[in-house]
Amino acid sequence: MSQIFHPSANTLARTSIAVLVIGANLALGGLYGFSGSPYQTGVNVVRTQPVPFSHEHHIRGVGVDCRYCHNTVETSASAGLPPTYTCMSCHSQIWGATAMLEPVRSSLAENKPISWTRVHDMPDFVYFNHSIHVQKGVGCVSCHGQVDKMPLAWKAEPMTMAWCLNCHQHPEEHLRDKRDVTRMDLVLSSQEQLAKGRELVNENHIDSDRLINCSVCHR
Amino acid sequence: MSHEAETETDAVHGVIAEFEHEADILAAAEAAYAAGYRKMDAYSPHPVDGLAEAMGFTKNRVPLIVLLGGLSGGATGFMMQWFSAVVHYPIDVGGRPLNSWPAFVPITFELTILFSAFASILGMLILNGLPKPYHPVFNAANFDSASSDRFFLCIESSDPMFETEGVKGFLEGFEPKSLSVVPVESDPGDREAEDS
Amino acid sequence: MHPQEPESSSAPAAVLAPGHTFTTVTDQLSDMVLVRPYEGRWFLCLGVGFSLVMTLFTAAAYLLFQGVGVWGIDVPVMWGFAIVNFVWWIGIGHAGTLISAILLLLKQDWRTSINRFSEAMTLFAVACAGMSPLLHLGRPWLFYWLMPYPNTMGLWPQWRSPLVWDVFAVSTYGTVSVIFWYVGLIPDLATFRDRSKNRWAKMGYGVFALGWNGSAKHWHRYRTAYLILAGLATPLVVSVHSVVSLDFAVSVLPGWHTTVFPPYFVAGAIFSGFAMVVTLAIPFRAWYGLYDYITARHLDNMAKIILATSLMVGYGYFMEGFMAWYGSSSFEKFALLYNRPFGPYAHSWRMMVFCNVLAPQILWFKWARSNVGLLWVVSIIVNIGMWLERYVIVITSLHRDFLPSSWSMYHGTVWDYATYYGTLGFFFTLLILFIRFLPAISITEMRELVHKTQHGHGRTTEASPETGS
Amino acid sequence: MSTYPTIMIDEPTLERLGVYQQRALVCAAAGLIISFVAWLVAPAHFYHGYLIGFLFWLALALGSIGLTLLHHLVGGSWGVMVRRPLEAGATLILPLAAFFLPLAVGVRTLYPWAQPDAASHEEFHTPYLNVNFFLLRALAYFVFWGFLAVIINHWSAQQDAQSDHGPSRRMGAIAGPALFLMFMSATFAAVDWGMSLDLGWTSTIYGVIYIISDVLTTLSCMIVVCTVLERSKSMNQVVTPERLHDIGKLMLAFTMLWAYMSFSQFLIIWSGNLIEEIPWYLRRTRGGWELLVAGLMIFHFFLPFFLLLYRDGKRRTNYLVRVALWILAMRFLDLTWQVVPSTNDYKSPHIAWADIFLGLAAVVGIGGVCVWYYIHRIKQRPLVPLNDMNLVRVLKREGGVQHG
Repeated sequence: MSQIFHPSANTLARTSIAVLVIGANLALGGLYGFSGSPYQTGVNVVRTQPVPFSHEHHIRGVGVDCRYCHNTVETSASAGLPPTYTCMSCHSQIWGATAMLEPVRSSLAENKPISWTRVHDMPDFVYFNHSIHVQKGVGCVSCHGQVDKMPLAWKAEPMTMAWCLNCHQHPEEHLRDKRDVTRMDLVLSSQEQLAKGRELVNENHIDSDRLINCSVCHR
Repeated sequence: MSHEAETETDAVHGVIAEFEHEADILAAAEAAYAAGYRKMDAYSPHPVDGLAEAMGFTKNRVPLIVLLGGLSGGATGFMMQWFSAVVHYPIDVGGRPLNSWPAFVPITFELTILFSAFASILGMLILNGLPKPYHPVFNAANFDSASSDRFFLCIESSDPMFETEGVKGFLEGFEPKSLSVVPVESDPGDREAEDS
Repeated sequence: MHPQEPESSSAPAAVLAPGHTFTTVTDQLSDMVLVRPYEGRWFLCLGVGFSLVMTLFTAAAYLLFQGVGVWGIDVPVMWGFAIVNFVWWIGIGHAGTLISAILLLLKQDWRTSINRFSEAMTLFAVACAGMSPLLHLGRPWLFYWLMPYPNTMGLWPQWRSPLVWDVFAVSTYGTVSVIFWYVGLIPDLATFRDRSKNRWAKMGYGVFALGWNGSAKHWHRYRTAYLILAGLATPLVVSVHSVVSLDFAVSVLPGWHTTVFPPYFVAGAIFSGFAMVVTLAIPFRAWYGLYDYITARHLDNMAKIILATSLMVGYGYFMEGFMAWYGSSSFEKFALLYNRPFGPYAHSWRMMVFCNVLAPQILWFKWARSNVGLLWVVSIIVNIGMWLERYVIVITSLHRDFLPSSWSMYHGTVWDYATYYGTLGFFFTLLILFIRFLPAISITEMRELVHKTQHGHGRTTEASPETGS
Repeated sequence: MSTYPTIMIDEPTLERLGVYQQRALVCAAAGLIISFVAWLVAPAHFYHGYLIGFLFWLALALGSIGLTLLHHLVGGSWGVMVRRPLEAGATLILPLAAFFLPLAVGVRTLYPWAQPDAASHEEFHTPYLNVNFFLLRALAYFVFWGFLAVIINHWSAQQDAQSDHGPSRRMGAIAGPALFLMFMSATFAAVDWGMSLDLGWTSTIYGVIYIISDVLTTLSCMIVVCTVLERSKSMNQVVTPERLHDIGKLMLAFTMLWAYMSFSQFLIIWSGNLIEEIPWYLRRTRGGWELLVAGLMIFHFFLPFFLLLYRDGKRRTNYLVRVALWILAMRFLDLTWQVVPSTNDYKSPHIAWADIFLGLAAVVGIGGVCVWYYIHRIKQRPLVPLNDMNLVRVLKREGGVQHG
């Protein structure tokens, strides 16, 4: 007798094939979803800092300009993290004795910089330069999000290569006048933005064909 | 299968005749078709020329499926390359045009073949209703040798003209090596390898 | 018919020894797996193969630990054994599909007893071939970057690069070869399912036989699908080695950039593939006593194909040299007319010419083709020669850079050799397992051949020879 | 002796062939007179056109010799049908040797390396390309091809007269080496007569492409011949669907091979983009020629490819012959594309209509003579070589299948 299998084997065979195919697709889809998720990119994940520094308070509340603290952003690759002296220029006068600012004071006393937790960490093979972006009219908000609404800082954008390329391929969607670079509240309709952006692309001599060359970011 | 088995425990799948030579089964199949039987199938250890045709089976959709598979493969291959090189990330590589179609030909070709090959095997298996590890015909006596050196012709009970004794008599006329009635459900005792 | 015509003395020998019936071929070929006891020498072969696999694993582990620097590659010879082995293996992998597909389309009966075996050989050779470039990546776990998928880098493979064509060509070839091999196996698996005594074996073969019952309607679609697969595999097999040749030819290096490369590589692949089939088929038929199935006719035909493809390969060598001489590029002249025959790697080039062009010329003679031992030796010489050919192509073109200050020499390190011998072991291990557990000769097609020979050669035209009941 | 009686061409067919011969002579006269006038008026244009015509028909002669040898080597049922037509095709090498003479006269006009101002291209001077050696090689080719054409026919005639297989066994013995030498000589001929039109250009696949094209031309011509002969009495038993199917499959295979080889050459040169090579394509893809390239891709490959995929069509002469005639027309265009633009300046490209017209005239003129001579040869012998060793075996096996 050559009947080896129970009739249910037919259903079993088909179901298992379907499960394999669907399962493989789900697994690949899951991996893909994971690669773009906050677990992988760190977007919207609040970083704990030695001092609970609030960008929201300083920008929105006090009205400090970005460049007051990140003062090399227009001239060098790094935007610059303020030395303790910068903090103390105000905090020696106000809130000077709060427990919250104890690490700042001890940093000054011991002459040791505060060790902040990095929020944006580019890989070493990327040569990112803040100054060129600022000079050509990329607003802080384009990459860092509405920092003025962040009580504690987090990454607003994934900073993946595809994300960088998006702007390098279509810079006109993000450019603004240089005087508006640090503005957090500038809102333009998409048509206005495109018109403005195209104008600035010409004015600032931005060649988006060359912006996507490998050697622009990887040297 | 199972619902049939539930309704009638001793339901009959069909009557099967065993032959030793290709010529005999060809003659029997032709005669059965001529006699008006339509629901039947022949089983052989290797393909026999004209056997399927003798039972009135001529519609073969496999080539059409393969053609569609190939066309979709070629289109996928070229569009994938064109989209990524021209639309999504246009970049000048060594002065070659964005739409470097000569360079896109090899992959377009490979995907045409790949999709066609998938279409041919999937088309063949699906049209054949495989995989189907359980089939009533395996219940037939000596059916083991259908994959070695014997030829079987089964006239199935779903045929409107089917009537066990009549079909038996009909097949008897071709002097088969053996003749038996195939039950839909196997005798559990015989299912030696069932595992549960 | 032709009653007066005597059977010519030089008529080709049969592709299947006379006297076989459906029953005898089914019994003999399935007993090779189902009944034959496990032998000591089988375990010995498995052990030797497996120890080489362990060598491969060791070499690969060391490579991953240390980086590709453990191989002999360096500027300017960045491609070394990995590419040589890749091309060599993929070339060997061509005979299977060629025998199965092209000879099927050409209705050559003599394919039947060697096709399954060569198809398996193809699969294993492609697996070995695929390993080389993957290891050469240095970071093989990132291999999926070669595939197009929407990724966080916004990048796509470079479609203008032949290396990407290669990824598609080789993976398509591997996939289609598996499909072709498996489709061919289905009816034989059903035979095994019905004939094995062991309950677990029955279940195992039964699962993969997919419930094949030999229905005439199924056979009808099956045959169509199989022929179509053969029709698809034929241009595929040509395209694959052409694409491999384009890895070299679309660059502008003298010795690589030449238009004859695609057909010449395809000829070389068939050449080495048939050589490997002969190398394996001769001991295989001796071991299993398959003289009825792999007959003198098979060996003779394969020898003729080896000879023909040897001439084509020779034509390729000649045209490269001739065009360098005829043309006006001094770089071509240097590479092909001086560096290869007289440069530091002249010994490799000369041995290559001997192995690939001169040695096979002996197959012009019928006595040489019918001398099994000699044929076996020639086939091994060809295998060596084809490895050397790739070595010559890869190394001699690279080691003389356009910039003479970069000139240097290349030698494989112990890890190069360990990896190479390891892939050989991997290949033989899989082959040994295949022979043991699957039908190495297609039983179904052999039954068809029985049918054909019974009716074709007029030996037993009237009645089938089985004893009547 | 055999299932087939000795098949000679029957009377009505002979008559029709006679009519064809007369028409061929008229064509020959017309084509050759136009060519002659062109030679007097505009020799440079004439030579281009004439070379097209010469290479077009040479393909049939070389392909016939090659396929005959191939059939002696591998056998196959299709040979029953086309062996005699192929043998007759091989003899065309004799008139074609005469037709080479104008080219020998015009070497210095036609080939840039032989022109008086070629001294300015010193880097292209090779010992290979000089007029005397060129003519010597041409002589050698024709002697070798002529020799093969003669023994192919001579031994085949001997075989007809005797039942012992001596001549066909002899033929089988030399077929392998002869085929190899054919391959080499045809390669060199292609280099000499075609490739050297473009100064300094090299392509190692060029000879192979020419050989593939020769076989394609020959197979197509054989279909035309079979269509004509099929109407002759008892020949319709020889021209069977199976054999037509085989030839049709070969046509399909060689159409694909032509595309494969041509595309490989293009892809490699296009990717390399080297100054030594790319001008060949630049000359041939500008100023209107790009339309011809697109046409060749579609009509020399895709159209015949899909037409020949159709299985039932390959089994009928009236379907197959249309595809064959179409392929022959495409062969003319392909040769035109290879030959005419060789003098094109790719900075100011143009289509040389005069050369193309003269090419057509040469194809008709030389073709007229070739067709006349071909019919003359084929009328003389039985249409099936009965005693051939391979064919006897084939017929026997087929007989077995039919009666088995």
